[in-house]
Amino acid sequence: MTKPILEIKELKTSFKAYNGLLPAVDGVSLTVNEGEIVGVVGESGCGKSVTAQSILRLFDERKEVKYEGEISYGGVNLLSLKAKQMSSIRGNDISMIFQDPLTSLNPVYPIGEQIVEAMLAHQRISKKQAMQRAIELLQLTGIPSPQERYHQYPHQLSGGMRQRVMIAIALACRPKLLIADEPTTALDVTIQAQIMSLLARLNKQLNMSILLITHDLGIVAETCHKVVVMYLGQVVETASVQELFQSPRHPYTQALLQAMPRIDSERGKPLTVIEGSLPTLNQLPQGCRFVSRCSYATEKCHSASPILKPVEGVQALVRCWNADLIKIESRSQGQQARSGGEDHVIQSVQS
Amino acid sequence: MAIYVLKRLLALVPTLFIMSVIVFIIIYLIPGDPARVMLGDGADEATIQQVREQMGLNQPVLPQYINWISGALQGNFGESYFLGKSVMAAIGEHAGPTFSLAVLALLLSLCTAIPLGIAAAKHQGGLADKLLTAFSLLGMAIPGFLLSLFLVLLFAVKLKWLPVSGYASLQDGVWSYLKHLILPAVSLSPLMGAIIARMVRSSMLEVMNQSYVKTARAKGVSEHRVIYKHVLRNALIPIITVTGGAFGTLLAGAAVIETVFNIPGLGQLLVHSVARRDYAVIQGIVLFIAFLYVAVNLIVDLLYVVADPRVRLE
Amino acid sequence: MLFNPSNRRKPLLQVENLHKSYWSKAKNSFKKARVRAIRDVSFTIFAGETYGLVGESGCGKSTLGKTLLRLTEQDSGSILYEGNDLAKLSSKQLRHYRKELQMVFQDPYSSLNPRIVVGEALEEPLHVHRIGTPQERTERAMDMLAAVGLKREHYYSLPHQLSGGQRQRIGLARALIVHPKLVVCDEPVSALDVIIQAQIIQLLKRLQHDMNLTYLFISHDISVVRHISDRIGVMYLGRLVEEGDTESLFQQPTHPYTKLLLSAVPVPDPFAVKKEWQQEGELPSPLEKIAGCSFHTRCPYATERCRLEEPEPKRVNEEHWAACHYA
Amino acid sequence: ANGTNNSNISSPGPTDAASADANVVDANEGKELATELKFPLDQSIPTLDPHLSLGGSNSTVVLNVFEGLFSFNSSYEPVPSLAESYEVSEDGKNYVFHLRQGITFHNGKELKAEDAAASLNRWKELAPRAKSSFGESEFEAQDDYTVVLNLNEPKNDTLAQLSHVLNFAAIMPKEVVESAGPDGVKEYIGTGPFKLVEWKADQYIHVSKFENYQSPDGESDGFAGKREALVNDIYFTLALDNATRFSSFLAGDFDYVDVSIDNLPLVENDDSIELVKDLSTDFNLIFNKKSPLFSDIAYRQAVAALVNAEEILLGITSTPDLYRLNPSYMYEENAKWYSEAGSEAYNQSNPEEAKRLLAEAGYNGEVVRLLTTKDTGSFYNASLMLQAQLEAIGVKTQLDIYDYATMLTKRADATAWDIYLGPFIVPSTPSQLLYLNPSYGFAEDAKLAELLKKATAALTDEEIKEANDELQAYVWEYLGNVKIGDTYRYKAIRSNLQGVTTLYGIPNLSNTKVYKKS
Amino acid sequence: MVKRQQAEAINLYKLARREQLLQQAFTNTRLLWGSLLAILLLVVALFAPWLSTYKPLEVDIVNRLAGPSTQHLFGTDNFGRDVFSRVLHGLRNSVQVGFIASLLASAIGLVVGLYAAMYRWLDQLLMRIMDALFAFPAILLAIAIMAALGASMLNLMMCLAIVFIPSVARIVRSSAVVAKQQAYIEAQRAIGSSDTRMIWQHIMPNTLPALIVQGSFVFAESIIVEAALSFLGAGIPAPTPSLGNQLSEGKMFIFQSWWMTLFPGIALIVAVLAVYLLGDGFRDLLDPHTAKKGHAKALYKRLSGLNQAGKEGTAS
Ligand SMILES: Nc1ncnc2c1ncn2[C@@H]1O[C@H](COP(=O)(O)OP(=O)(O)OP(=O)(O)O)[C@@H](O)[C@H]1O
Ligand SMILES: Nc1ncnc2c1ncn2[C@@H]1O[C@H](COP(=O)(O)OP(=O)(O)OP(=O)(O)O)[C@@H](O)[C@H]1O
Ligand SMILES: [Mg+2]
Ligand SMILES: [Mg+2]
Repeated sequence: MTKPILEIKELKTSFKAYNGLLPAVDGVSLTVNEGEIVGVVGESGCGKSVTAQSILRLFDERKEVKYEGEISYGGVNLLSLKAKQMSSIRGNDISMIFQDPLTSLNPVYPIGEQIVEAMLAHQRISKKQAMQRAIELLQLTGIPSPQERYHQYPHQLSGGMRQRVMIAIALACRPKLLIADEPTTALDVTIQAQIMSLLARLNKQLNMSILLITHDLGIVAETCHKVVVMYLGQVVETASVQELFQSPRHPYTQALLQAMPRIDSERGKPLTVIEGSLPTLNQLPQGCRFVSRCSYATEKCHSASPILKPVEGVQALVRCWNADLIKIESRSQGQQARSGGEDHVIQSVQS
Repeated sequence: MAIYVLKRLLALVPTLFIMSVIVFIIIYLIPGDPARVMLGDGADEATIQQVREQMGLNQPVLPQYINWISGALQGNFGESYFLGKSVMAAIGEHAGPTFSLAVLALLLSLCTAIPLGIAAAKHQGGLADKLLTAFSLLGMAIPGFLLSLFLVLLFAVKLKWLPVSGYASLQDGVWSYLKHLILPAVSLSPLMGAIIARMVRSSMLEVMNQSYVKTARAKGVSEHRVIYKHVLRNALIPIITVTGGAFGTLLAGAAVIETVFNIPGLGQLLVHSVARRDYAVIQGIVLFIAFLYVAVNLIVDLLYVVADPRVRLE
Repeated sequence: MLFNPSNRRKPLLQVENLHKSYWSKAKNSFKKARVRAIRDVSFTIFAGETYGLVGESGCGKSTLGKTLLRLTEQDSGSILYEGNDLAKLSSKQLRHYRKELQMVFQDPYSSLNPRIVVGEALEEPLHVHRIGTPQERTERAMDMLAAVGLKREHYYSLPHQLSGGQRQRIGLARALIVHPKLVVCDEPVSALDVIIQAQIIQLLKRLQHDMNLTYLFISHDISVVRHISDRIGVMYLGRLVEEGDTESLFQQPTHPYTKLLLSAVPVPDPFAVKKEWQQEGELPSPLEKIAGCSFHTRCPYATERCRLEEPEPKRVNEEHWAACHYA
Repeated sequence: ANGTNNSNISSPGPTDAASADANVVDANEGKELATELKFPLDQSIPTLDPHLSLGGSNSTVVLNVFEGLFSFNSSYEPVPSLAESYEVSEDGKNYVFHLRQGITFHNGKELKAEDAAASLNRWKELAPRAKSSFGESEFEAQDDYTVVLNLNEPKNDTLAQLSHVLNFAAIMPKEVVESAGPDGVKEYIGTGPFKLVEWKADQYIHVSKFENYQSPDGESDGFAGKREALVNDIYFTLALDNATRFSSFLAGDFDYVDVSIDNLPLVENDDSIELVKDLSTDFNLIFNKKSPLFSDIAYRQAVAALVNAEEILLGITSTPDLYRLNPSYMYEENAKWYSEAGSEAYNQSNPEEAKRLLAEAGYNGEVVRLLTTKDTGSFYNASLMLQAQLEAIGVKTQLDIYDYATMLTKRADATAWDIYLGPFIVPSTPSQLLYLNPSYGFAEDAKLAELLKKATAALTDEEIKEANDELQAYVWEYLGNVKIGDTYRYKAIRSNLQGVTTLYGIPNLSNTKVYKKS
Repeated sequence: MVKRQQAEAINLYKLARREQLLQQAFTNTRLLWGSLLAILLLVVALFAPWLSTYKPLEVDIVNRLAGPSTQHLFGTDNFGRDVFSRVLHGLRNSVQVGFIASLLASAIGLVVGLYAAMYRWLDQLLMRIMDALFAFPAILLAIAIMAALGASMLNLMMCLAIVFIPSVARIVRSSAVVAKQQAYIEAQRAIGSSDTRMIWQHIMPNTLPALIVQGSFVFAESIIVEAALSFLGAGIPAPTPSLGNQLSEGKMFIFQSWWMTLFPGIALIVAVLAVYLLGDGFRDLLDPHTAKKGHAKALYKRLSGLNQAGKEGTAS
C-alpha cells in the first residue's frame, strides 16, 4: 500500500513564449502510492492540467514546452525517456482521461475501435481478442448492452456514457496509474456521482492508483486518500484527506474550505471572502506566491519564497513560512450541521 | 435520403426562378439583337425587322418571358438561334470539356494542396509552412490567364511539347485528350490549390488542438497514426467544403481560360452567346451552371455523411 | 395558483402555465426537432425574496429565465408582473418594463462585448432608457463600479483585460444601474472558482439588501442555491417538480428527483458517512416525448401509474409541494 | 455587248499567289501527300447559310461547299461556273442562263433549273445588295437547264452580283430552300468540291471531298476555272484569338495564318514559310447624315479636309508596306470601275482648312461620337487615330466602344452616333457599295441614287466610264463617306501547303494540296 | 478631481492601446509587407501623372515596340506608347476600380448581411437573391452586365460591386449570426436596446474583421476580374490604360515584345498581393481573439494581458 509508483520532484513546465519562458508549473512535488487515490485541487489555471499532461509528456517539447525536474515512474525518470519509449508507457502503464467527455472521443470512429486502438498499440493480440476485451471493459465500466454500443459513435452516447468509454479506453491495457483530469466537471451531479463511484470501485477492484484532478473539495473528501493543493503552479500543501479537512495549514487551503457554500453547513452564514489580486505568471512576486491575498503575510513572505516542508504535529507538507503559527481551524462546520439535514437525505434515498 | 435530395433540389427552384428573372432583365437591357448579328454587317433594316418578327423578338418582355418559362417548365429550354440545335443539346455538348477541365484542374490542385497543407500543419512555422504561405499567396495573386500566357509561350511555342489550344475528346485517345487539357488545367489550378492548401492547414491545426487528439496521444498511438487517422479524417469536412466550392467555381469560372485555350466549354459558349445575343443559350447556361453549383453543394453535403458519422440526412 | 401561500407577502411575478418549445436544427442533422424546454410551469416570486431554481443541465432553467424577461417568446401561459401580463405586451411597451427586470448572465466571458470599454457597457442601459445627461451617466457608472467593488480605472478597461470575477461584477453592475426590481441571475457564479464565487455571492446578498432587490437565482449547484435562496424550485426536464421554502425542502425532500439530487452532492467532509449510490439510468433526451411522470425512467420507485399518468402537485406543507404520485 | 462566255484571262491579280506558287521550286518533291487539312478561321460563324452570310470567314467555308452561276476570277470578272453560258438581250434587260448538265448536289440529286431559280429568288430577297438591284424581278426556270431573268431596266452589274462572295448567290436544292426558316436553311447542300460533314458550332467545320464533283473548265483563276479537291478532309478550326491563332501556327497546328506586322519577324526568315501579301479591305469613314452636326455638309467637308489618310492607315497596319492610298471606291485592279474623279478631296490633311470650315459652320464644342468596336477588325485602331486628329483641331470627341452586336444595333440607330470608321470588302460594282445606300449612315440623297442608277444601267464601257466618273465625283462632293485607303494583310503559308489562292482575302482551298511534315 | 483622474485614465488607456497595436503591427509580417506594398501602390495611384515619364496616351508610331531602355524604362507598346507610364496609370485605374468596387460591395453587402441575419423573413428573401447572384459566375455576370450597361469605368465599378455583393453579404451574415448568438447581444436585448442599436452598435463591429478580410479579398478579386474582363474585351474601355487592357494587348505581341505583358503582369500581381497581405494582416490586428492556437506571441499576450489588469480575481 505504501510503495510509491509515481514520484514527482520539483517539476517545472515552462511554455515557450516569444520573449521567454512562462513557467505554468514551477515546483510540483507529489507521490502516488500503489492503490492510492490522490486528489489534486486548486483554482482554475493553477497548473493542474499542465502537471497531469507533463507526466505523460503530452506537450510538444520541440516547440511548446520545456520540462525540468524529475518524474520517476517505477524508478525510471520519464523526462529522460526517448519519444518511442514514452509512447510505450502512455496508455499502457499510465493512462489518462480528460475533463470533457464530449470532445475527448474522436467523433468519426465507433467507440469500440477507439478502445481497441489503445490495445493494439501496446499489446500483441489479435483484433478479435481485442474486441472481446473491449466489450468486457465496456461491461466493467457499467455500460449496458456493450455489444451494440461497441459499434456506436460517440455522439450516440450520453455524456456519462462517453466518460465511461473514456475510462474503458484508459483501462484498456490495465495501467498501474490512471490520471483523471476533472473527469466529471462537464457532467451533472447525479452522473458525477455515478462516475466517481465507478472510479472508486475500479481503484479497489483493480488496485489501480488514481491521480484525480478536481476543483471540487466535496469529491476529494469523498473519494481520495491523499490531497495535493496547488496554487499558481506550485504545490502548497499535501496531506491525507482527514488531516487536510481537519486542520488545513496553508492559508490558501483554509480560504478554499471556507469560501465554499456547503450543503451540510449552517444556512445563511456569510462565506469567508479573501481579497487581493492574482499575480501573472510572468510577473511573479519574489516571495510567496500567495502573498498578495494572504492575511497572515509577514515581511518575510514578501521577500523569500517558502519551500514545501513538513509541519510540526501533522504529516502534511506545507509551503508556508507561518505554517506553524497559523491557528488550526476547527474542524469544518459540517460536523455540527451533519446531524441535521444530511442524514435525512441519505435515509430518504435509501428508503 | 432520396427524399432529402429531392427536397434540396426543390429548394433550388426559387433560386433558379430568381436567376431566370435576372437573366431576362439583363437580356432586356443588353442592346444588340440576334437577328442583326445573324444577318451581319450591312443587312437592311427591313430584312432585320422581318427576321426579328419571325424570331419573336418584337414581342414585349413579359410575354417572351412567360413563353420561355412555360417551355422551361416542360423541360424545353428553347432553341439556339445560331447552333441549329436545342439549348439542352448545345449545353450537353459543351459541358464535357468544361467538366474535364474542372476535374483535371481540381485533381492537380488537390495533389499539391493536400500534402503541402499536411506538411505545413505538422511543422507549423517550418519550411513547409513558409512554402505554403508563399505558394498560397502567389497562387491567389497570379491570375490564371496571365500564367497561361507564359505557359503557352514556354511549353507550346518554344518547346512544342503540348498544343497551344483546342480540345480533343476522350474518343480521340487519352493522350490527345490530356495533352490538350494539361496547360489549361495547370493555369487554373494554383488558385484552387492555394485555397485548398490553406484550408487543409488551418483545418488540421484546428483539429490538432482538439482533446480527442490528445486522447489518442495519451493512448500511446504513434504520431503518424495520430496525424493520418485521427487528425486528417476529422479535418476533412472543411476541406471537402472548400473543394466543393472550388469545383463549383472551376465549373463556372473557366471562361477566360477556355477562351485563351479555345476550349469549347460552357464558359466559351456563354461568352460567344452573349456576343451574338443567343438569348436562349444564355438563359440555359446560366441556369445550368447554377444547377451544377447546387448539385456540387449537394454532393458535398452527401460526402459529409461519409466523412462524419454525426451528420445525418433525414 | 395551486399552492399560493398566505398573502402576507406581495407577489412580484406570477407565472402561470408557461410553455415553451424550440424547433431546432440539431447541429449535425438536417432535420428539425422539437425540444420541449418548458412544460406547464407555474410559480410566484414575492417581492424582496430570492427564489432559487435548480436542476440538471438542459432542464430548461435558462429558458425559463429568458422567457420571463421575454428574451425568448413563450408559446403559451402568462407572466404577470405587478399584475400586468408581460406575455401580452408589444416589444415597444415592453421597453418600459426592461428597466425593472434585469438579468445577470452565466458566462462572464461572453456576456460582455469584447470591443466596448466597461464604462460604455455600463452606460448603455441608461442611454437606451434615456436616463440622465452623459455626464450624469458617467457618474452613475462610476458609482456603480464602486458599488460592485471595482475601481474607477476599470471604466476604461476592455473586458479581456479583466478577470472572470471582475467581469461578473461588471455584468451585475450593468443589470443594477437602472435600479431594477427583479434580477434574474442565470448561473452567475458557476463559471467561477470557489474563492471568487464566494465574493460574488456575498456581493449579491449585500446589494439585495442595499437596493431592495428580488432575485430569481438559477443554478445547478444545489449548495449555492441553498446558501442564497429563500425558496427553491426544482426543475426536471422542463417541469417544476418540487417547490418549497429552503428549510423545508432540505429537511423534507419529497420528490424522488430532489432526493437524488441532494444525495448526489458530494459533501466536503471526509468524516461524513459515505452513501451507497443507488440511482441508475440517465437523463432522457428532451427531444423524446415522455408519457406520464417525466422522472419515471430514472425513478427507483416508479410504478405503472407513473408511466401513464402525469402527477399532480401535492402539498407537503403550506409552502412546499411536490409533483409525485407518492409524495 | 452580246456577251457569251467571257473567259479571257486578264492581267494577274494583285496578290498573284497562284503564279508565285508556280514559280516556287517544289521543296516538297518526293514528300507524301496528307489527306487532311486544318485551316484556321478567325471569326465565329453565325450561320453557314450562304445567302445570309456576310463575314469573310463564312465565305471561306461556303465557297468551298457551294457554287453559284458565276465566279470571279482574280480580276474581279464574272466567269460562268454552274452556268454553261448566258445570253443578254440588246437592251440589257433580259438574261438567259444555261446550266451545265449532269451536275449533282451533295445529296445525289441532279441540279435542275428549278433549284437554281428557287435558290436565286431566295437569295435576292435576303441579300440586300441583290434586293436593291433586282428586287422586283423573278428568276424563272424555263426548262430543266435554263433560267431566265427579266429586269425592268438594264443592270450592268447582274453577273457581278451573281458572283459576289458575300451573301453568295449559291445554288441549293429547291427543297432545302423551301424548308428554310428565318434563321437560315436547315441543311447545307451544295455542288462544290467539298461537302459538309459536321459543323461543331464554335469549334470546327468539317468538310470532305465530294467525289462526284463536276468542275467547270478553264484554267484556275480566282474562284473561277478548274477546281479540284486535293485533300480528303478539311477542318476549318475556329481560332478567334489572334495570339492563340498565331502561336498555334508557330507550334505547327496550322499551316496557314494571318500575320500581324509585328509578328512578321518571327516568320520572315523561315525558309519553310512563304509570306503572301493580299489585298483585304478598304477603310471608309461614314458620317451619320441624320446626326445634328453631320446632317450639315459643312461639317462633313471640315472632317474631309482634316483627314490624314496616311496616318490613319499607318495606325491600322503599322507599316507603309500594308496599305496604299486610293481615292476611288474601287480597287485599281478593277479597271472597269476604277476612277479618280473627285480625288482632290481625298487625303487633304489640312487642319487649318478644317478649322476654318468648322468655325464657319459654327462649331461650338459639340461632342462628336465615334462609334466603334474592339471585337473584330481594326475598327478601333482606325477610330483612335481619327480621334487624335479631331482632338488636335479642338473637336471634342467621345469614343463609344461596344461589342460587335451592340455596335450593329447602335449603328442602325440614327441618334446613337456621329462617325463610324470601319473596313469594307470592296465589291466589283458600285451598286454593291454598302455605304451608298441608306443602311449605312442614312444616305438619303436623290442625286446620289439617281447617279447610281445611271451607272448601273449603263451598257457600254464608255457609258459606264462616264457615268462612273460622274458618280464618283458626286460621292466626293456629297461626302456621305470619306474614303481612307486600301489595306493588305500578310498571310504566312508553310511550304507543305501548296496552291492556296486568295481573292477578297478569302482563300480558295480547292486545288490546295498538303504534304506531310517531315 | 474625478475629471482629472478620468482624463488620466483615458490617456493611459489610449496610450496602452496604441502601444499594443503598434507592437502588434510591427510583429505582423504580413501587415508590414502589405502596408509597404500598399503605400507603394498608393503613391503610384496618387502620383501617377507626376511619376510617369510620358503621357499614357501619347502615340509615337515610329518608336513602337521598342524594348526597355533608359528612355522608355519598360519599353513601348504597339502604338509606341510608353509602357512604364501606362503601367503607372493602369495601376492607378485598376486600383481605383478595385477600391471603389470593393467599397460599394462591402457597404451594400454589410447592410444586406446584417439585416438578413437579424430578421428571418428578410433573410429568406435577401439570401435567395444573393444565392442566385452568387451562383452566377462572377466573370460571366460581369460580361453580361457590361454588355447591358456599356463599357465605362463607372459601369465597371458598379458591375463589379454587384458581382461581389453576395460574397460579402454571406460572410457578414454568417458572422452576424454568430455574433447575434453571443450572450452579450442577449444582454443588450435584456437591457432594452432597440434592434437598430443592436445591429449597428454591437453586431456590426463583430462582423468587421470578417468584412475587412472579405473586403480585401473582393478588392483583390476585383483587380483580377477587371483584368480578366479587359482581357475578354469587356473591361475598362480602351484607350484608358488599365492593367487588363495592357495584358490583353500585350498578349498579341508576346512573342516579340515580352515587356508589354511582363510589366503590367508584375504590377497586377504586386497589387493583388499587397491587398491580400494587408487584409490578412488587418484581420490579425483587429481580431481581439487573434490567438490562433499555438501562436506563441499572441498567446503570450493573451496570458500576460489577462492577468495584468486583474486586481483581485482569478486567471482563467
Ligand atoms: N499550451 C499552453 N501554452 C501556454 N500556456 C498554457 C498552455 N496550457 C496551459 N497554459 C497555461 O498554464 C497555466 C496552467 O493551466 P492548466 O490548464 O494547468 O490549469 P488548470 O489548473 O488545469 O485549470 P482548469 O481548472 O481551468 O482546468 C494557465 O495559466 C494556462 O493559461
Ligand atoms: N435557442 C435554442 N434553440 C433550440 N433549443 C434550445 C435553445 N436554447 C435551449 N435549447 C434547448 O432547450 C433545453 C433547455 O435549455 P436551457 O438552456 O434552458 O437549459 P438549462 O437548464 O439552462 O441548462 P444549463 O444548466 O446547461 O444551462 C435544452 O435541451 C436545450 O438544448
Ligand atoms: Mg484543467
Ligand atoms: Mg443555462
